[in-house]
Amino acid sequence: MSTIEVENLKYRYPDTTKLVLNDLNFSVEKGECLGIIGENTAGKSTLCYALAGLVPHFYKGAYGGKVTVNGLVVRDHEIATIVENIGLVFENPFSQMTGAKQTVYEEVAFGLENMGLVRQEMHTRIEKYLKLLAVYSVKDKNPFDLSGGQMQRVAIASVLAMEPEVLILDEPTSQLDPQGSQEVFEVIEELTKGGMTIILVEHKMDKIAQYADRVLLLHEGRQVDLDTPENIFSRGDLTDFGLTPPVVTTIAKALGIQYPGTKLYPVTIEEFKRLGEDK
Amino acid sequence: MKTFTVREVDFSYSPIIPIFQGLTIDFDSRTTALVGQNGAGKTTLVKLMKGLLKPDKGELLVDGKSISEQTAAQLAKRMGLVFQNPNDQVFKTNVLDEVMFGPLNIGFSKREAEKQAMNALRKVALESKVAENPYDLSLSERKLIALASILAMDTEMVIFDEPTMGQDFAGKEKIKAIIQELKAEGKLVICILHDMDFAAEVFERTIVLNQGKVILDDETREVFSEKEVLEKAFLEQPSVSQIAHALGFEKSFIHEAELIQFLKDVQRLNPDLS
Amino acid sequence: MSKNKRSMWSVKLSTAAIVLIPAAIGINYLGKLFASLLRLPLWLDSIGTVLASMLAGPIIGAASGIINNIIFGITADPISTVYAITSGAIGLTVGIMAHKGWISSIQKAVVVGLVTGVVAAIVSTPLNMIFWGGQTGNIWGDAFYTFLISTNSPQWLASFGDSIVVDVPDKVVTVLISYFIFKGLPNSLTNIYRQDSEIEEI
Amino acid sequence: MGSMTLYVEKNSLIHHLDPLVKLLYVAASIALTYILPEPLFIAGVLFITFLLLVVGKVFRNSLPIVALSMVLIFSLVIVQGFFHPDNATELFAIGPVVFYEEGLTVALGLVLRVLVMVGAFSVLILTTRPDEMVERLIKKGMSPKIGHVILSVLQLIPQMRATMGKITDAQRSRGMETEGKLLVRIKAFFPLIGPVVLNSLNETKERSIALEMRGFDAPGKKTFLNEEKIYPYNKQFAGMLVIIILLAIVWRVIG
Repeated sequence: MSTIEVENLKYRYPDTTKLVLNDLNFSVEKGECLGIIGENTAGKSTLCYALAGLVPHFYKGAYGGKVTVNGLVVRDHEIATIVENIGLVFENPFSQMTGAKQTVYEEVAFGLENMGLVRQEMHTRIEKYLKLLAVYSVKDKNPFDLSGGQMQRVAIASVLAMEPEVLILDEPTSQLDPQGSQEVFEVIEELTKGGMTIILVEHKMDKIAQYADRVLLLHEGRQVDLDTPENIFSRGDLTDFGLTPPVVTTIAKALGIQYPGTKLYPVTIEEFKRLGEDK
Repeated sequence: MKTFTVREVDFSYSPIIPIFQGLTIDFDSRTTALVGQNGAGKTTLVKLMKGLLKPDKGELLVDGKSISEQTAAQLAKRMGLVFQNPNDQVFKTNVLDEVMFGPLNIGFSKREAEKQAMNALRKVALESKVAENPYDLSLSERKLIALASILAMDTEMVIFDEPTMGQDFAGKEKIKAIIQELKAEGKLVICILHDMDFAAEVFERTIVLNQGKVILDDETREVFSEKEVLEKAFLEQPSVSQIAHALGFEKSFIHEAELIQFLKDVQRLNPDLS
Repeated sequence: MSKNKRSMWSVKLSTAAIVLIPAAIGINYLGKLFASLLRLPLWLDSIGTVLASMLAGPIIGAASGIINNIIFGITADPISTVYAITSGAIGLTVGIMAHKGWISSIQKAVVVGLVTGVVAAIVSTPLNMIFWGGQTGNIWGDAFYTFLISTNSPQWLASFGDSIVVDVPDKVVTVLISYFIFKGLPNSLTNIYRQDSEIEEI
Repeated sequence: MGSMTLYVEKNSLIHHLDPLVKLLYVAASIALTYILPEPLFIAGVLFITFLLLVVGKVFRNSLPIVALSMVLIFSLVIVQGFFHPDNATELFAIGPVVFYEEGLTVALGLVLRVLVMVGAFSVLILTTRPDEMVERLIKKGMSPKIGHVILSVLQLIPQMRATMGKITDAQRSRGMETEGKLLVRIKAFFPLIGPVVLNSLNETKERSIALEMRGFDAPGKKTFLNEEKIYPYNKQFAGMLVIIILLAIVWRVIG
């Protein structure tokens, strides 16, 4: 069984008439990084909510189909149960701080206290994840005194400390400056290498190309395509969905640099170089 | 020709830490990108220019005339400033009223204000959302609403603070078109940016601020070829330049098309080498 | 609110409703701050409480009011703790009236404001009698108190008058401001505080 | 950006006391001023309260808090002195209005009581970290959610104060005046308060999501990161306060 299974998922927000998610079907394997791309109205965030159980438990509305995370049917369990299997980090680091804790260390503890972990286990996990996210040095600071990038890494640490199977990152760098984004992407790279199952929603296509094993292309709530980054970014109709491929792919298209025997273009600089040299 | 001069300006929030000491910049009709790391003083500079802060020393001049006697509200007629966070200004219950707020404040009649507002909304392609509640829109749309609410005031100068943050491809294209249109109308356009690709693609001139000092100020192309100086200010080159470097070329590029042309030329000249 | 079928006294508090309380208290604080910054002749320090009541009902409204005063008691002004009960009553009153459909028009909102002002005065009067012999420490109110006492009114009546002149105008304006804000809130926001909605199957 | 608190970090006996004991002291000292309402006795309670402030090394910090109630205090003295119904013995007169001894006595009692209240609260709030107090209360059975609300307000307000400046800047940039006639200032109220209100309400949505994702609504029993502090002579202090109250009541009944 796959870690995430989505079958015929449909959803509409309360008091609205349009389906935001319209018949989605896909699965995510353990250790895989799935990229989700699409315009601002494509339904990317709503899909993240549906995976984490916020839809339909926090946002009610109309719901159809089935989402299974780590064997749990999301519809049938409370959010508090689901979050032990799947964690969500979103764009605004500021509103992800609980606002009730005085230090970064205590901030990370918040979720663990709610889970009812024993004290020793809490300390072990907090230390581990603060170090993993490279925010151990600021552990005694007030979370709101951190830079955006640091705050976002604390948000990720807080969610990871609950040790979920899957981590959803919904545009984790869109509110950050270049340095903060860089810091967060370094962490994402670590996590993908470490075999974490990750769902990454991102506007920066070069990052999707770099980290995603497969890419889900959404448009107006519908699943347009689900394939490897090379296949997705080699599509000729991306602009119809309000998207552009990574800059390297655009250049490769212009120069006719392709994988031999296919219609596929490279999506990373390394591949571009390799194919260019072969040619 | 519109000009804005910052002359010998000193400014500090607290006496111990000066932000600017003798800062001098001449903004002219070229569209200008203002880049620099967080804390370099970009936002402080535009607040000074907008009269929201007063310099400790030095002068700010529009077309050679000092603005020191005018309040921010009075300056609003001449200079628009689009803040980074739309949530700090949106308060009306529908998009149209929100965009009309500025024009009405600076003395437009109701009819003119509405016309201006509709025009501005068309530019950000949100004219279909006039009746919606701004808070029913996404953050990136709300950002465009805030942008339109300044455009509608039809000022001689427009300053943008991080307009592209959180925008998708379509949003960035709209902002690009707006900047070019403002330029064509003869307006002074200044833009704070973190997005080097956008700066390289859209702006004629780029100024790099670092710790309150101008360390680079030139045509955009020249500025982005200064790899070492940029690195010192913790800035990156645009991604086309980075790709060129990764491919082993030293030359700097600011447009995709340039790099493609360059690579095509290389292919043609050395068919076996590339 | 008319769509709201759940009992307004439902005790299970959703996370959204709980998070609303600090926001309400912050709004109270900023209302007061802006009012003094702009030198307006009113307190306007219960806009948040009133909004919370309109959005999430009397329980959350009352909780916002009570916690508001306790927090200001322990961080700024101990005397405000005494009026926690008054703030709670304001939250309850607005919450109940809103639930009964009294915020469907401006005219009705004015009535809500008047009732809230009177309730606030009724609740404050015994507190003022117990703690400071009937006065409030508000210059206009105390001047009126003095006037009533000097015309030989009983102390409780003078004290009630003291509160009324302060509370009624303030609460009418507060409820009106909150009413305009509430009416302008997007649906996507107001419905997260409602707990009645069921998941519809499609 | 700090937290909104008047807590003063010092090393004193009072700082090490159980917050609940201090809370009990607030209740007890106020109750005493009602059980035994003679001004001399209230002055005694006030003296002890001031003593605690001195021992806690926070006496100076309590003065601004006391100053906040000055308007009320002046108003009490003036109104009661001139107009209390029992007034009979003239002390002095300013033109036609006479200031009486009875009113002054009543006012003195009230003023002392206000001072005891403010002073006792000052002991609590100047020497107790809010999160320590909240955690103690939660362990004594207060809902953790209420605790969360209290602590988050303390952080939220300084943030909102910071946003206030940004909003004022943004609206002034759009040509809005904040100075001038009353009407101009009234008109400025909505554009200023509007964004904060809408924002903070809108933020409740994101923050609820963040809290849900951290198991805020988990049904199981919650644990605590911080170990329970051991407070010296906790029971003794609490017992002493209860005994004092009981003695006062007995005194009142037989006396």
